[in-house]
Amino acid sequence: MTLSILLMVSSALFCIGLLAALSRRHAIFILIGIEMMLAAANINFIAFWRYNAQPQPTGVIVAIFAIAIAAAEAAVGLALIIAIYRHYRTTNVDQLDRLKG
Amino acid sequence: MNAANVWLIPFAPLIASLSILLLGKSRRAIASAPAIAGQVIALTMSIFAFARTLRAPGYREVHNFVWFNFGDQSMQLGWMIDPLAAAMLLMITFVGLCIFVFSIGYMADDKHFTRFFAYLSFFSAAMLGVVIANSLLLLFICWELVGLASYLLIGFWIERPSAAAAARKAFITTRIGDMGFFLGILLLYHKSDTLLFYDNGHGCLENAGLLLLGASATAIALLIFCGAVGKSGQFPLHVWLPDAMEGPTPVSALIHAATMVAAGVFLVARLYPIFSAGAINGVTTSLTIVVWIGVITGLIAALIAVAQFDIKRILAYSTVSQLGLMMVSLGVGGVTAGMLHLLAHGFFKALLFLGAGSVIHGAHHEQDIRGMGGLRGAMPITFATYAAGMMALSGVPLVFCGAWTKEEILHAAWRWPVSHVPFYLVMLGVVLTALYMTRQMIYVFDGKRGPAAHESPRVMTTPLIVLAACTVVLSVFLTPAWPWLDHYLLGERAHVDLWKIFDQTILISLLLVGAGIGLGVFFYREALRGRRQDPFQTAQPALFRFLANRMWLDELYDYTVIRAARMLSRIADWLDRYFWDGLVRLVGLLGQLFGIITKTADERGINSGVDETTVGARGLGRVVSSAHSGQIQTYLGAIGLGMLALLLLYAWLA
Amino acid sequence: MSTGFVDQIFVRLKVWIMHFLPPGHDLIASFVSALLNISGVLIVFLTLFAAMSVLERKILGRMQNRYGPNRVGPFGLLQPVADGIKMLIKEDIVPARADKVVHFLAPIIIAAVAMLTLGIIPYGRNMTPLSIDGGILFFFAIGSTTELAVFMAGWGSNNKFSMLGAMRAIAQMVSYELPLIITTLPVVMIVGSLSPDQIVAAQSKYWFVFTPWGLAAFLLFFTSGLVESNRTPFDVPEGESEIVAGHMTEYSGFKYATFFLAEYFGMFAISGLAVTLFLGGWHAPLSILRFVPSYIWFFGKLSILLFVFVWARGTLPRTRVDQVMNFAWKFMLPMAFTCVVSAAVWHYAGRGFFAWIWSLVIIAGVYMTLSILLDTKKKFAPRVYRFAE
Amino acid sequence: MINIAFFIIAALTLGSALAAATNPKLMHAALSFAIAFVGVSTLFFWLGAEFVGLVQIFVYIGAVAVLIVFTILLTRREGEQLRGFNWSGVVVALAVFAGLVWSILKSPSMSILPPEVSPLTVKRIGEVLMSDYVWPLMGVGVLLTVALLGALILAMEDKRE
Repeated sequence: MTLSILLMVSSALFCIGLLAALSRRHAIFILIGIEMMLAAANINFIAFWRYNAQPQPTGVIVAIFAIAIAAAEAAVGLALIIAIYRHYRTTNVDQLDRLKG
Repeated sequence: MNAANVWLIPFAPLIASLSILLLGKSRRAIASAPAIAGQVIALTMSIFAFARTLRAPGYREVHNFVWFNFGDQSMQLGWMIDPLAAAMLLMITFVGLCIFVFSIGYMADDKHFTRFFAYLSFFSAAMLGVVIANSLLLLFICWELVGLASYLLIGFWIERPSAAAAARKAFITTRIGDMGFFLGILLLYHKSDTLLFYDNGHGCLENAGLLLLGASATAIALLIFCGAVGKSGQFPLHVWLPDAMEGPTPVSALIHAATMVAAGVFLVARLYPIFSAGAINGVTTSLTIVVWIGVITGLIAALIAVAQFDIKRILAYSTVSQLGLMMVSLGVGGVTAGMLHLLAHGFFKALLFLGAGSVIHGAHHEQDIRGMGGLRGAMPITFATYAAGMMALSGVPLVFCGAWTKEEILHAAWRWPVSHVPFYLVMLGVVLTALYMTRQMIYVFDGKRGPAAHESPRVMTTPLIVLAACTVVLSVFLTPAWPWLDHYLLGERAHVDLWKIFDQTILISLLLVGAGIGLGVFFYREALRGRRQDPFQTAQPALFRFLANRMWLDELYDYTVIRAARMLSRIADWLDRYFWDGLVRLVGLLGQLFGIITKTADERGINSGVDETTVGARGLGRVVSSAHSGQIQTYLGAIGLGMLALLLLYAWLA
Repeated sequence: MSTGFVDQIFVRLKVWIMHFLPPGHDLIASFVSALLNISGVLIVFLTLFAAMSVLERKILGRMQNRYGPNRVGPFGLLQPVADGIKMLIKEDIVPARADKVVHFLAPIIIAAVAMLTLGIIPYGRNMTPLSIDGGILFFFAIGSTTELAVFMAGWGSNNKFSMLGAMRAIAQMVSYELPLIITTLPVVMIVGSLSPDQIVAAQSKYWFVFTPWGLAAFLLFFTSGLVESNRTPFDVPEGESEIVAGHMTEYSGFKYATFFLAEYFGMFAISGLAVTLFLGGWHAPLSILRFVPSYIWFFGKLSILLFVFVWARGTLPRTRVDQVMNFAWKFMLPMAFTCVVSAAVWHYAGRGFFAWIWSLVIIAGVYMTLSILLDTKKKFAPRVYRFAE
Repeated sequence: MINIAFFIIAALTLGSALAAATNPKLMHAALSFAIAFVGVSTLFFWLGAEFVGLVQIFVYIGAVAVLIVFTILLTRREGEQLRGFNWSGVVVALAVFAGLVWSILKSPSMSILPPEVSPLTVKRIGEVLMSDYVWPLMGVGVLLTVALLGALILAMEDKRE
């Protein structure tokens, strides 16, 4: 089982996340996509730690921090979505273009 | 109460003052309580401090600390207890307490009752700070706070223009002296690198420090003396003190009799080592000047006092005269004599002022002595206590403290090696003092019954009685037979020697006082039987007018100093208006000219170019902004593509 | 140990079965071992579930001054069999507008989760089915999945009552998960490990429930466990008089039985964890009593806790939703944090007599303060019930 | 055998992730997302990082997934057309995936096998977190607190209304 296969799985997960973030109209899917991309990154961290045989578990620690930060990000992001929904009565990102130049 | 804690003494009244201010205007009933409490606490602690100084003759304890650092130097402050400070503390707190109690009655109807007590406490705190200071800087800070308190209290009735003017006058006049004082401090610091008085041999009053001063000691002493002249109302800066009688009478008693004016004398006594640095036979240039200033002040003030009709004004000139006397004493080398007179004077002059206050209160705020008369019957307690104060001031021997101190001053003046002129002039002053006090007594209490008057309430008479008792009791410690207080200040042990009472000077003293009182009775008593006209005025109208108008010194200042100042300011104004303004206008014109040129250039040349640029920028912006769809997914896609590009670039480079 | 054989009889049985396997195939060996463990746990707890279901009804009956089930078999002991048959052959109704997949998955997930959490508990000496390093974390991580499953049940049913019940359940489970987890922290701190085996091993001298912080944490943990398993007096999510049966309203037949099973398994798991954390696991209370096999001790303690569950159900009335939530945030959470502090103090004061006193003082102090505040201060005090006007 | 497990896990993860990304039903997508994360945490288990796997389940299934379904409930609105799909995203995602795979295959150092290491205990993670990474840990603590408060304030009803 080589590292490259693991990395390919993680990049596939990353690209699925990207797909969710890019293609779906609903704002929550952007968040879900971002979570997926973060998880893909976490897989990479763990994989590099596992395949490197260092005494210091840096990859694991970074993954733990990344999960904590992702949780915070999800909480704030979902709160934002609720606030946006309350204000604009929609969660369709195509309609949320107040910043259009 | 050791030296490290001595700051608590001024702190108590300060806290009292702040708490009264916080109470607000409406809480009249309890406003005086914090002030009295603060004063009682300060008095108690002063007694402890005094007791501490009794441990050994010449006891001195200092506590110094660093206030702040600048560069590699530090500014140190400190406080101390020594006999001088302890005696002053006791006098100030005790007399202050009497005056505070008196004020409750005197100010009972005033609408700014709370403010008054806040100011009084503040003043008390500042004055106590002056006394305990072991650093010239701390002393100066408190000194200025005393000045501020005095300004506030003289101008207490701010609605009266005369009070406001008097307050201003007092403030500005003393400021002239303080300028000299401040310069003296700077010079002292420049020379000796320290402003601490005593610092284990490094202070500026100790031998090592004094050696550093060298020849500049005279200059420093004279500059600092300027401050003393201002604060203690010495000639030529005495003019503010009689005007300061515009304040409430307890203020006059506290500030202009007992304590604040004493600050100047205290300052000279405290810095005596600087004044006497390099003395030959006890004589230095600075001390000589002190003597002559004191003599002139004492004589002039005594003379003016004879021709005044305002009861408080007489007392004010008397104060100035007595301060002159103290200065003479300090100058001729009788430091302890001067200080003792200061302490004794604090008691009996406070007594006199409070008595005057009682009279004014009882006589419905009449201040002209011609309008009074025959108050002896109506106000027996006031009369008795006032008489005690009068005799103490005049120097009636044996049981009144003023006599002994005055005699010591005469002794000291006699021993002065330079000249005997001051001695004779002081003698003249003593006679005059007895004379004008007798005159006042006769006018106020004797003769025909004047307008209806009533005795003051208990809260006012009790302090009078206490102070009167003190003037008598104090004399026990001052007799030549057992000069305990004298030696306490000198730092020696006192011995009983009864024979010393019957020294020859007591005869002179008796003679002088007798002459003064006799002359007074002779002049006025007979003349007063029928009419309220001053016999002196009828006999010598021109001279009387000269004296009654305070030798026209105020007018002289008006014509010289103030006019000169006006002239200078007018010249400055003219210069400002025509010379400097012209220059400014010229510059302005040049600027306008330049503006016209640039405006033309702008409108013709640059503007059109800028316009073109903005049009271009706007067009560019329109093009670029179309890329901003406002849709987050577009941005995200762009980021994805950008990442891809970077990835490819990286892979290609690798 | 003289009683070693009886004590280790199940372990020996497993070893004996394993020795029939062909040697050299580690993977197969571990697979079979896992299978044996799982089947052991399932057999024991399914039996316990059956016994519990009938015993609960009988105990409740006694408490309510009646007999309880006594028709099927001797003393009604075959009642579970009858119930099982009834459930299996009942018609399985799925609402027409339900989200079929979600509706179907919800009971499966909820039961699977409950079973998984049973895996990490040490049932006796050397008798932990799944011995992993972060066992406690595993328990809570898997346990938190219950919320999602409950939500799926509520959502999938496409029914207002189901959704409301699910919302209530999630709200109270999320609220009580905090004290539940925080009260395990003192134990984890003192032992220095997340492994249940080591936690039990650390209690060989004394059980943690005999320390002040341990007692407080145990009571808080047990209360939170009561809420987590949605039992009376905290069965707000399935209150019959208000919202029919909460998230289980639209379930019938064997799916309903599965929910029931999950609830009981959850109860077993929480009680088992409480025994492990605070009541010394499989340790005997006195060293003289060591001759009794360890698993007997474990299941004895477990039975006592289960009885308390039933007892509470028979005694206490149902609380209101706002009361449940207020209790969680205003009392349980601060007390849970206090337990953590108290345990730390206990540790740094040397774990001796004075440590005991200090720990007690802290907990008693906070408890008194909270009680007074909650009782008197208007801001904290419970809502006063007013009659409808 | 182990490899087969890996492929099963990977297929499950990627499949449910794809379902999460493309399923038109919001709730089904969210639940698929949960399954995908269970898969990811299983992958962590498989890689020997048990602790991270448990934390992943704890945080994502216990908290984030519940939050997401709650948000879906709170922002549900009948008759809103949210099922559209943007095909340009697919193109971008595929291009990025191609680029990634190409660069992974191009790197020679990637095709290595894992070395034998002693298993990572929770105790070791705790020690490292409390010694070398104590400041980042505190930072994350503060971040979580701030995020909690921020989310609360954002989602709070406006008092004016």
